[in-house]
Amino acid sequence: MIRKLLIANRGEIAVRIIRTCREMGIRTVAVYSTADANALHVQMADESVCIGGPAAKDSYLNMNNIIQAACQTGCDAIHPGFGFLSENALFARLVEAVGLVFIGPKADVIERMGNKNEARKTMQEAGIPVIEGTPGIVSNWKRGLKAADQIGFPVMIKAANGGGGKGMRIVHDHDAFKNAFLEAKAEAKACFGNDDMYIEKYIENPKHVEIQVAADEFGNVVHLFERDCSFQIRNQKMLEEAPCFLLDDKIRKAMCKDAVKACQAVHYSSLGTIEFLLDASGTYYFMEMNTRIQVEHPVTEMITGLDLVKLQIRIANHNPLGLKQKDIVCRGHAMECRINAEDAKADLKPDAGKITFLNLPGGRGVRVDGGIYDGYTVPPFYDSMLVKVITFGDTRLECIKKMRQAMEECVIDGIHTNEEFHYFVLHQKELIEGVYDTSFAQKCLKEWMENESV
Amino acid sequence: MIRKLLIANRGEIAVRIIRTCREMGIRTVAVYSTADANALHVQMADESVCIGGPAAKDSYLNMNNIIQAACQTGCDAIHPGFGFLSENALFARLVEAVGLVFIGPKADVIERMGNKNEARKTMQEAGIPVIEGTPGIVSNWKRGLKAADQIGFPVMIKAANGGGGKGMRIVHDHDAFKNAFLEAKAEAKACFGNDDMYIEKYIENPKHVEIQVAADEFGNVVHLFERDCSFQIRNQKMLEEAPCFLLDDKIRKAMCKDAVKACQAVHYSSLGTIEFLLDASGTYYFMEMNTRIQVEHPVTEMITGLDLVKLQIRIANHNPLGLKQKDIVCRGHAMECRINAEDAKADLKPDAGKITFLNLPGGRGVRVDGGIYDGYTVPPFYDSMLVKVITFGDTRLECIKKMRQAMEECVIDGIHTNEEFHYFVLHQKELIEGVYDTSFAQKCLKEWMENESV
Amino acid sequence: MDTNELKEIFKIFESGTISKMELETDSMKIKLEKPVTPETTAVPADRVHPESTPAAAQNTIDSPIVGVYRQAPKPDAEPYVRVGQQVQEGDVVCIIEAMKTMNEIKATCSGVVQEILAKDGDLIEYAQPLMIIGDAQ
Amino acid sequence: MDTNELKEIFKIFESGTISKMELETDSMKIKLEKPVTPETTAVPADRVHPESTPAAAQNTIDSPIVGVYRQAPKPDAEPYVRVGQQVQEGDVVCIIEAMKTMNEIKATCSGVVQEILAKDGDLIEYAQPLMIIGDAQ
Repeated sequence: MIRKLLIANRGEIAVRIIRTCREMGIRTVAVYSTADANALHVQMADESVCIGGPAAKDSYLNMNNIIQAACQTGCDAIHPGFGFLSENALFARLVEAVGLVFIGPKADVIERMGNKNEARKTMQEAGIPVIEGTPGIVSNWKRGLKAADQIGFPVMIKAANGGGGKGMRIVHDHDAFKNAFLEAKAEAKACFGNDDMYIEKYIENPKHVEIQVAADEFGNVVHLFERDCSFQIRNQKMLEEAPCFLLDDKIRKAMCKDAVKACQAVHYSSLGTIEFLLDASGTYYFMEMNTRIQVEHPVTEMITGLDLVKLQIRIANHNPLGLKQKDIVCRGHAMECRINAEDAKADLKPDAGKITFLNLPGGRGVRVDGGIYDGYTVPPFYDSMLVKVITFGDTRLECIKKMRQAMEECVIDGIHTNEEFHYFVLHQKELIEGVYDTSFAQKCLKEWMENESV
Repeated sequence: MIRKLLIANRGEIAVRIIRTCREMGIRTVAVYSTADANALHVQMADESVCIGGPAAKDSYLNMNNIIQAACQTGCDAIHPGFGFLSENALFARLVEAVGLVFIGPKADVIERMGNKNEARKTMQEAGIPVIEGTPGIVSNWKRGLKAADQIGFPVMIKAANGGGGKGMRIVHDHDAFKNAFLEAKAEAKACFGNDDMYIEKYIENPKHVEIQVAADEFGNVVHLFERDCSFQIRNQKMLEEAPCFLLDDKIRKAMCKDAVKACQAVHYSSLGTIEFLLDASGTYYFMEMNTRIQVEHPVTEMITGLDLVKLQIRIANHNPLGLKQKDIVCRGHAMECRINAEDAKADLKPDAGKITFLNLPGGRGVRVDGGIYDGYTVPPFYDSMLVKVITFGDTRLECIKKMRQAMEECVIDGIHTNEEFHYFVLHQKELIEGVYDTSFAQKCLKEWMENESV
Repeated sequence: MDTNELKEIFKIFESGTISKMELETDSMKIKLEKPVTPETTAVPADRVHPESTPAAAQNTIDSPIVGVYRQAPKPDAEPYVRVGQQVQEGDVVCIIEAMKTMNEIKATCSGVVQEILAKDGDLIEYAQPLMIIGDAQ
Repeated sequence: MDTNELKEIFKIFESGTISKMELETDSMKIKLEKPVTPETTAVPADRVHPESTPAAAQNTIDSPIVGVYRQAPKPDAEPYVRVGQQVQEGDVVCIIEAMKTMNEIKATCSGVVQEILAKDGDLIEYAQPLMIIGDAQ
């Protein structure tokens, strides 16, 4: 029975978790770096412990200090949120080793899904469509090139342990392969300490569609429908929606079924996401599995009426799901805009500083998940996400209109944000029609910057 | 077709209406008094017109200036909100006379339901249970006393054109009748310029349960279930919920059916509310009909998923309801706390002044409908309501827990509010059990003030 | 408080020849003084004149209602007043048409019409200045 | 109050030619004046001294990790340090137990232990001051 929980995270997601814990009667312990002494999550938690200096590696990535704080404050469990240690198998193991509950799947599964090549192999074996590619690690550029020729260009060179766009190269022809391979390998070595590489067919301008899943320790697995996360700039999502508007119902059903199958294949028991790439012809491919709660989980909460953090905690607490697939109904449409401390006019350069005036949107169908307050100083050390604004409507158009209104109401003075850019995006034809793919956001930003500079 | 609408109101409800208009593509004109030049509704509307000095009679009750502003700015319609001119039949008539749409029912119905004795008679004729009382006006105290003896004490002496607790007296025995009658009559004369009086049986400590209804011009009438508005101090509601937790389903059905019958009896065509008193034995009585949108409408929006302001505008725009009774489903539980600029420690004495710091609650299942912002100066001339916090949960307990959390998050510095009192109320046994009646709030406030003064 | 605002105020104060200033707003109250050196006071009198005089002797006639500005009793008639004209308190200076009623607006002070701020047919808000009345010449 | 704001105000005041200022806001009331004569620079050196000395001569030893405070190497052993004791930079002054590891905390400066701020068994946060070290006597 979880009675007290430490949140090994900060900002908006820490606040989000505290809110659900309050409702469940679970006491909360916040941790914070010296740069975060005035952060909202510290003020909202029942207790708080300073765990290190401003740099993430000294605080939010400092496993020893975090686990020590949990033990000392009498916690039963640790919620890792997203980012930081949320998909770190070693951390999950350490948490379990000291007798605490890790709110997430088993460490072995985190590890297995964390290795992209391993995950791909597992899914292929389970009968989930994966992108055509090398069956394993490619030891050198010559073998890589041979494989690429077989697969057919364009191809993607990928680091097996990569992430965040590092150690990756898209190659369009035979001649460019060698250099790209060597560069990516060097980058992988530098970033991840491991330069295992593999090669995949490159899917041009797909939609990024992901299926939310939930599975318990008793073999019950359900899907919670899909999210369209195609609005990305440099692999960072900025606007998400659920369901995916134009998705053919037959494809949706197949994807959901495959997502459930994927969970069963790895004996998954937590909340998770199966990410797929969907090409223009309606063919989809497994991309990766996320074993954490995701930033964009609220859009799924809005269309299903479920509290995903509550569900995640309950599963970790060894409870059965208590939900059957037929109980989960998709109603209406939800959209999320991430308001980031980023100067959209300067190509989304992260900003920091004091918020001198704050007005957050409100009203019917508007949800605000934030980690800031008026007068708060945004530190320069962490992720730039300040607030998530989520709107819900019976129809997608209603949902978009509500979001426009919400963006108009939203005022964050003192620092640059991407809020005006969102407002622009919400008026673009491709967005309104729902046909945008992963190439859209970058194009949109370029156009907006040009307009703004006039 | 309504394309541009003037909102003859201020504060939270003006903001609420603007938000729905935006979504509907209707342009908005705000009106404001000189004391409200910096108010939120003025900043959010597409246009705004100053209509008078700070006193309500010079501005928000100034029919000529309001209608003139609507005509000059090219509006098609006027939304009166609640309070002010919302139930003024003359205003409704004037609006229609200049060729604008009044967002509300026909003026005749407003007038008929505004006279309490007339409304009572109408409902009695329609077969709706009314409180036993004199069939018409009682011309003098002797006739009144005779009637009171027949009805049986305690009785309530009421002014036919009364409201807000004025011109009313509860009388517990024969001997006290004469003085009470004369006092109430004099008060009615002074307050309403009309001293028509009637007498009713007094229902002790009832629950105040009201049914939300909607009817169009084509004879379609639906109910949107009930609200429990029993939490009142000096006839002012402060916390409302939907549905009424302990209401027997048979009684609920009967009340809803009677509410629909009431609408049909007066050929109603707008949004409205039928207020009932429900005594401890489960017997209910028609009290009055409200012909406007009500402060507490969001709790009904939460449990039905409908936008009541949108519905109200559509009906006024001569659209059919587009809703059948069987389409309207009650899901979950919703609660509203009105955050007022009132010093709860000083028996809810209204306060005014500058808001020096503001933090409004957020997260899943929390809706905030406000009319303020950080740094806003609350003027002393109007209603003290600043913000409505609405929470929604699958169960009533979840809803209460969310509201507690929301009250903890809510910070309004610089002026006194009733927010801490709400937090106290949300932890009281009677509230949690849902058994509270109209006597509870006052008792609760007394207890809280005693606790706080220690 | 907003120190940028303060900087702005300082700049304004320093740029001028004024030696003392007291300012009170919703959020602050400020008193500023410059060191009293002979040069500061030696401002030619005529430089001060054009700036300060109008403010002191200037009044506006404000609309008591919402409506439409009418400069004359009828569409083709002569306007009630023109710039440069002398008016007496109580003189009709224009009409505000509201609810199909012609409301005569009377001068709230006597003086010379310096500027007419509204145009025929304008929507007039409550308390909106209609014209500026200056000292008699 | 926010001393940064104060610093800002000082900077603004000092940078200009204004000699006197009174400012009142919601949160503060301040009066500033500049000396009218050359003495501005003649601040006696010793007046600055007494204010800054204690701060300069007093240090704290702060915890570099999260854990449990142990005053001694073993439960019944003598504490590493007591109030009044002289310590040298690098001396072990206590232990912070973390993840079942005993981490010796070393003095980050030399001086006399003026106060021990933690008790045996306390949860110690990162950067929490453990003891105050004063000047040698």
